[in-house]
Amino acid sequence: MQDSLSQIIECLLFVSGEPVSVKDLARTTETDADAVYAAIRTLRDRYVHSGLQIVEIAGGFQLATRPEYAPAVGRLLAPHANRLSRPSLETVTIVAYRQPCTQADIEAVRGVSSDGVLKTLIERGLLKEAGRKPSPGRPILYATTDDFLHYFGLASLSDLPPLDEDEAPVDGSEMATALAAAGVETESA
Amino acid sequence: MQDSLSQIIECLLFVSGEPVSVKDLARTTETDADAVYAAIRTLRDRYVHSGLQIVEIAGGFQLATRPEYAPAVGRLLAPHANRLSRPSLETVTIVAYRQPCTQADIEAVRGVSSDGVLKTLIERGLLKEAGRKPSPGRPILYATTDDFLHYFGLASLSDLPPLDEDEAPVDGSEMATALAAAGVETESA
Amino acid sequence: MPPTLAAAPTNNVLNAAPPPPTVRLEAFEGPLDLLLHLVRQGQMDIFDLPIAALCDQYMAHLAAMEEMNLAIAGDFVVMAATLIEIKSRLLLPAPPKDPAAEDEDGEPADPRAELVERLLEYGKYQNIGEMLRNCEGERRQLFFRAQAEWSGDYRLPPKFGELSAEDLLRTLERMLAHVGAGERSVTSVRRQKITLRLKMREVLLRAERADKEGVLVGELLPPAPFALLEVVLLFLALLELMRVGSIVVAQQDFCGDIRVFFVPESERASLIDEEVSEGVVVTDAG
Repeated sequence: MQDSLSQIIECLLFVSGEPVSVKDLARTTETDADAVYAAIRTLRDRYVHSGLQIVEIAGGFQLATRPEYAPAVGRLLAPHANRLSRPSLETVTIVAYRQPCTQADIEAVRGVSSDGVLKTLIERGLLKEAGRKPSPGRPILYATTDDFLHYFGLASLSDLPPLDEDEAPVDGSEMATALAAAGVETESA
Repeated sequence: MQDSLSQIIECLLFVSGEPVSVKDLARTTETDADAVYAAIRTLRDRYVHSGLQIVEIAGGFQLATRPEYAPAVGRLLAPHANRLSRPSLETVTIVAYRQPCTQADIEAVRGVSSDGVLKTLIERGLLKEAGRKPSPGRPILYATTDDFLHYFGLASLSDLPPLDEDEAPVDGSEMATALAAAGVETESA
Repeated sequence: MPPTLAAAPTNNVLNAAPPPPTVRLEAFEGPLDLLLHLVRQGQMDIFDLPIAALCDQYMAHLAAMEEMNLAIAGDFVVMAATLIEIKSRLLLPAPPKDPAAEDEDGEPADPRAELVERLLEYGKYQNIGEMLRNCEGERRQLFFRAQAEWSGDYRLPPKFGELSAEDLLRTLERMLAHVGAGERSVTSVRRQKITLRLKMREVLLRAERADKEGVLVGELLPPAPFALLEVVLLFLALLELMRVGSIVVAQQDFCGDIRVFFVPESERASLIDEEVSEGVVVTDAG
């Protein structure tokens, strides 16, 4: 009976896309909270060798994948996700070459606010916070993550294509070409 | 490694809302079909005492609850959509065996207009349009979908029972017996 | 596949006591459905279809359905006519011809043949339909799960190697090239009052100062960090000045330096400056 209860609860956690409260579990299985907790303990023992786990979250229990399998899960689901937007790509590029750097550093290059883009990139796991700069205001420093390397198929940061330092300070002729390009874009927009 | 693979596949089956083909599993786990099948066998062994099971359905594998726990799950979830009406069942059966076929083909067998039934089945996602027949009027051809397989719990179209087991030598009495047997079944249903 | 008439068993309604005509209340899905029901209910031999009995029962059902105000479609009436036709043909004496020869012509020897074939065909699908009905029931005992939520509960790193390292470099180059033209929004921090008119004046002044040498477009750019708006304004200013003939722009070779030359007022075509005087005041695009 105990065993059967844990299996029913397993089914309930499985089909529910969100955490199920102990109260709901007890009501649905027509038992009480103690029985539910006992069944969940049984279940957790059984899930020790599983790729899944039972997590207690937001006032309930939920089945979830174990974090170590996230990359594989990502490979399956990522094709449905959007690729990096251009602002995101630009921002991650700047951080990649200038890390650790602050939001101000990024905006100095991009010339636009990069607040939202930074948040997205941290959510997607491509950038992370890397301490604070010992300067007035102690701004947050950002750096790339291993997932960043993963995303761009790099073994390490040293695999980044070299950027000619002399080219970084933009010279006139390059700017001119740039201007033409920017101009065209502006006109067509 | 084998163990880890089965856990990764477990995660993939868990997160995917639909059946995952062996091909997709092999690609995502960067292994081959043999390894995937082996991992699924491992997984099935591990799931013997689970409330869940791994089913082969609609061209792939998927995690599902075991039928014996359906009543409890049903209490938690909103009620299912209605079962198929008899006309719908007949129509979808005819298409399953004759696909791709036209509305006229269906009506020739059923002896009644099947316009509304076809629409309903397409709305439910069990049938789809599959081009047009290169004949006068270019009538629309219909075929079954993956959802059709999923709806009936079939792994593939080849799981359908043969329509004419006695196709070649037609034995009259056998056919009559079969029909009578079916008749009895129909009455009891 | 002409049905064999000889070897059929004889357990038809004529021998067995016919079951009382129970009328199903639900409407039949067409005449074939009704006929098949009658054949099964009466345990008739499909290969030696007792058409007279079948026809009578069919008509009785039709009458009952009519009484119950069930809508009887034309299909049913057509089938009734067909049944009566077959019945009457069976009553007629067989024409004095060799039945084998008729078969050669493709003419069915038995007037029931076509109907029997249709019933058999339809019956097959009905049987399979019943099997699928069972599959449906079994399958409905299984519950699945919707696709896992994306970002919230699972941290999903993006696809491996979706972009190459080269893409990073290209992006950097493009960024330098486009001077921050990636986004439309400009932070309010950068709120500045630059007018097109001011920019034009500045460009004109610098071009005039450069005299015959001309001034490089790159030198006209504001110092980094570049504000998109300033670049756009510069570009617009250049265009406007070219339009009114105050400057000429020259490029010696492909992708080479672009130089801006001042055109003295005496050499200009006289154009009215009014349109420009409105000079859009750009403050905050956000």
